[in-house]
Amino acid sequence: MSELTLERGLAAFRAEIDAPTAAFFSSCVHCGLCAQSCPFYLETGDPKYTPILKLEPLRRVWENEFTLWGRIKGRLGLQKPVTDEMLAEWEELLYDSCSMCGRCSMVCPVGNDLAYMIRKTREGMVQSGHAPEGLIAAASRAIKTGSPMGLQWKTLAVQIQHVESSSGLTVPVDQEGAEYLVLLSSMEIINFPEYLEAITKIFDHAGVTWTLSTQCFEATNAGIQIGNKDIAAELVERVVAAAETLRVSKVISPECGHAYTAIRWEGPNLIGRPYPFRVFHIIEVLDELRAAGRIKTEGKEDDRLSMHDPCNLARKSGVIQQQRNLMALVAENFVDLKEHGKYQWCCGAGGGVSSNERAEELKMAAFKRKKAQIEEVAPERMVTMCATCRTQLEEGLEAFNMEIPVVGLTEMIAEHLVERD
Amino acid sequence: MSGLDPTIGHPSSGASCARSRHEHGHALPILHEIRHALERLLASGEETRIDLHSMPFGPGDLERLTAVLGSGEVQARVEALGPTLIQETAIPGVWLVDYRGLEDQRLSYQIEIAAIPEILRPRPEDLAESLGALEDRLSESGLDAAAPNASPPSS
Amino acid sequence: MSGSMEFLLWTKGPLFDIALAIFAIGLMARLVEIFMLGRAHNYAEPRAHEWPAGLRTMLTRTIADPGTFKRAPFNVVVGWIWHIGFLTALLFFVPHVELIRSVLGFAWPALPNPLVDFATAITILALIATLVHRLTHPVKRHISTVEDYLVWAVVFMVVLTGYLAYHRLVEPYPLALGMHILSAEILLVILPFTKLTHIFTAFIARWYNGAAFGRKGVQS
Amino acid sequence: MRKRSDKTLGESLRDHGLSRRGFLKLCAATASLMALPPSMAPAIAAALEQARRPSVIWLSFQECTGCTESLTRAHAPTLEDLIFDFISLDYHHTLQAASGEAAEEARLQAMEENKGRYLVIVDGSIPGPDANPGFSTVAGHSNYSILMETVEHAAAVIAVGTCAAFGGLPQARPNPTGAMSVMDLVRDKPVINVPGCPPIPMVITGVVAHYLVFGRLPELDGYGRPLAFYGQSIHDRCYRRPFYDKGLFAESFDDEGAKLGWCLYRLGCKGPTTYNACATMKWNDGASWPVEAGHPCLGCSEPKFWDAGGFYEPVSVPLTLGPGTLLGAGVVGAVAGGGLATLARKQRKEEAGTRQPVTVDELEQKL
Repeated sequence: MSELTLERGLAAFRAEIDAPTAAFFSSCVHCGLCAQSCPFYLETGDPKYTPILKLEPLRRVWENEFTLWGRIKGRLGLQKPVTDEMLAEWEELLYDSCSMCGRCSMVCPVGNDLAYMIRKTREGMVQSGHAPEGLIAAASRAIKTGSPMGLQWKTLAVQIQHVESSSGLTVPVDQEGAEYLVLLSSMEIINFPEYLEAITKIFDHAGVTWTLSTQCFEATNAGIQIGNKDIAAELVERVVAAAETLRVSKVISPECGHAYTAIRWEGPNLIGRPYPFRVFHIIEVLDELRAAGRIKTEGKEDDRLSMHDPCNLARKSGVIQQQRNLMALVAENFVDLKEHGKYQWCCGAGGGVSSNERAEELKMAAFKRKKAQIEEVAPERMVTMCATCRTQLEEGLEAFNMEIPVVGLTEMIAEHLVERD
Repeated sequence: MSGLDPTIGHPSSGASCARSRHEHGHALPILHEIRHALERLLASGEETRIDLHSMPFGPGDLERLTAVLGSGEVQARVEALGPTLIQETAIPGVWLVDYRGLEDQRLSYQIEIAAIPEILRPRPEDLAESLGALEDRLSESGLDAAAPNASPPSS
Repeated sequence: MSGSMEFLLWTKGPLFDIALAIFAIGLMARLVEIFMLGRAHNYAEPRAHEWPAGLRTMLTRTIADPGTFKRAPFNVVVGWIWHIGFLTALLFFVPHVELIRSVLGFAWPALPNPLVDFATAITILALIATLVHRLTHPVKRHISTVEDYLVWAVVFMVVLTGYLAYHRLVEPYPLALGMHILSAEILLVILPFTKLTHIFTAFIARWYNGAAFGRKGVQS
Repeated sequence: MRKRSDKTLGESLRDHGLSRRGFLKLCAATASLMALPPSMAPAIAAALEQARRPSVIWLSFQECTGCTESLTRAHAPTLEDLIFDFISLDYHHTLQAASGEAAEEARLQAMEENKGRYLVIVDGSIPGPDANPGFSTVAGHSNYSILMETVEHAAAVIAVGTCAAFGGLPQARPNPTGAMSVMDLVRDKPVINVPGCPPIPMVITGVVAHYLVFGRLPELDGYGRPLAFYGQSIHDRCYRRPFYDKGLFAESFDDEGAKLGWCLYRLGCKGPTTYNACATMKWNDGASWPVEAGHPCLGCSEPKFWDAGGFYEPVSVPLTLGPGTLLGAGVVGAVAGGGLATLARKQRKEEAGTRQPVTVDELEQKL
């Protein structure tokens, strides 16, 4: 039986090194500014969490095999090789202490896209057998059951029944030719079932044709988080197959950060071809409907609200203004966190950290940065649009005894829809 | 040092030399040096000589310097190994001493800060011989022999 | 020191040729290495064009975002000061302009010497400050390698010897100038093989960064 | 004439009817000549009173007589003073009345009579011991053998002019005559270098005067040059220096900057690297000097000045490099980098062909 080896890992590193990677490593001057943008370093104060250091395995392969000087050093026996022991040590740095939030990529003065390289480095970590167990389990469940949490359609079917009975509306399933295929995340289905009810109401209100697919309802991609393109591609193929079966023209990614970047930006490259449909985040769709005047709301929330931008949605996908437009529709006392949008701070749970039980302590340490941001503007409630972020915010705020409820933006919109005659 | 203002005309650099209107700024440090030398002369009588030959003067610098110093009442000429021209400046105690060779070429050009320039003073050895020299001249002149009440020569 | 003029002529002559040749070989090799690796074709539907975003990032990364400035003001300010000071002296000192003209065949106007002198003095102070910072800041100390200190020393020597030569603080002058040229040659030689390549590759890196974010609709 | 050298200089001058004031003046002029402060005049007077006129033998080798031309224009003291009062010039090709065998005889006689005490002045470079001796001969003898024979019992050697001091023009690449400097060849005698093409006449006489007055060699720099004259660079004593400091440069020989007398650095002035006294002693009876005349310093008093870059190239310009070298090296680099990258790509392509996809089973082995 085949197994994951250092050789396979090194080959994966080599395969991942491209022109941007080489330009990035060529340019690093060890200024250490990336550490100042990393919640894991800032909240632990441990310099080993400096982002550029996390990339050392990839950097070594690049230097040793892709540079003239590295080759000369090799001849002289001065190369520092990448070993199994080293990779074992780096596993914590690459998974437990990095949520791939991409904030370092925004501040690096020489322009290094560190998150891009973290993603690449994880490919080699997986191939060499150095991925964390929590993520392996999630990836395995996703492949075997269709959901990283092992959720099955029958559970979702129960939720659909609840939604239908409480809203009096029909949740369309396997509707061929609908405009939108709606994807969900397992965490939403379990923790935040109100999301499904909200979009059911909003789409009914706006007259949008949509459908769920029994063939594939899961939007999240454990392959992206663990950092393996084989698994990631298989999961993307399932979505593409479902969308093609139902002949939808648009696919909606739910309130989940990495699910969106996975299917929106990485997906086509994983399967090596463009999609026959377009991909949107639910927030993008809602804002388009708002702009087209298809969402009519009444009344506004009057408590002090602030918002957490999910990294994957804002910084890594450019969805920043849309959620603010929607907030303006339903909130009159909205205040942004000081650093928001593309400069927002990660909640600490992304990039697979929340699936990696071992990283619990680091995850909560990183959250302190978000907590400090929230304390700065002292809102009565937080609004967000990512189930992972929302869970992390709820858990974190509770851990620090802060009584600030967290709500999803889609639900809030749904609550203010003008009742139809 | 307003005297160094290029707008103030000075006699030695006429309109014929437009280049010298340009300020190279090398006269000023010499003037400061002269000021310090004068202070020393007044305080302790210490004399100073400044060799203008070794100064990195540009065109017009020397003229500017001498224009600022001006000219005083005394002019003297010493004939020894060619002429030496001494000019008192408008500042008492500051002299310009121009040593010239047998063919009237300049050997050295110095500023002397002293009550009397060294070369004007008789050499001590010469001074010691001056009485004898006078008596030699007297006897040579024959004037003392013709005097009515003169004592006869001792020899 | 006897032979200072020979030393100067040696640094100005054969050594300069060798240093510049190694520099050109190393740098071109590095650039070709980078560009020949290429990028995989991107099938994802772009939100915006990558070229203008990449070009903008090439410039905008020069200025730190307000948050980073607040968290690491020393890094940002001192880094800025010495980079500007160094570039001012490198590109706008009259002798350097003449050197560039002779090597490239063209050049640009120079700045007055007192300005360059001031920039150099500031650069020396700022470089010392960066070393102290590197030795004391926990992150910088942790991530620093031998190469970082080597590069610092070479850059510092270049600026210091230039300053000493300009002020003629080392006699005889040909020795001072020769040491400055030698330092600069060491800098040229190590440039393509150390982090000093960022002088060129940082702009490539910024473009790739700006392009990647730009096509997703974010100006990075 | 030979008798006169027994007298001290003081006696000899008084025989000439020189007054004490005249002597004082001579000392003032001599101090000025030696670039010593005027306050040294009394010390010079005391020394001169006791000094004896040394015998001087002047050897001319691969030279252009420019140095002698320069010396005959020395104005302080006049050459006549120098020859008849300060020194006993017993041999000089160009200036001596004797010729042929009588001339050579005069040299040998002076060497014999002043063994260990005479000065040798050399102008011109010498084809070295390994060169064809026929490149330059005097009276059938090679320059090298005359030099070595003459310096054997000399007190000191003064190398006058850049050719004698550093090899000068004859030594310029490709140095066809194998020219060498005096200090290359004379290692067991004190050698004073008085470089310049030609040297400032007063500097030649000043150095001789120093030896005469103090009976010893002046303080020298690393190149054997008297510090009194070569202690500071042209640049440091240049009256145009303030323009350099302000960054005001003439860009061409007829631009506004040139007319205003700005710094000549960009026109190739070698003043910064050249050590000489031109800026203060000047030329032609102190009338002017090259920079004052609007021409950049050529650096003629420095070693290898003919090979130290173009006269009109600034000091900072490298000697041999041009855009071609840069371009050539760039191409080599591109080929090297390209080759390496191709290799890496090939390896990657091979690996992509044999790449094993990761399976859940493989992953689960870790659980």
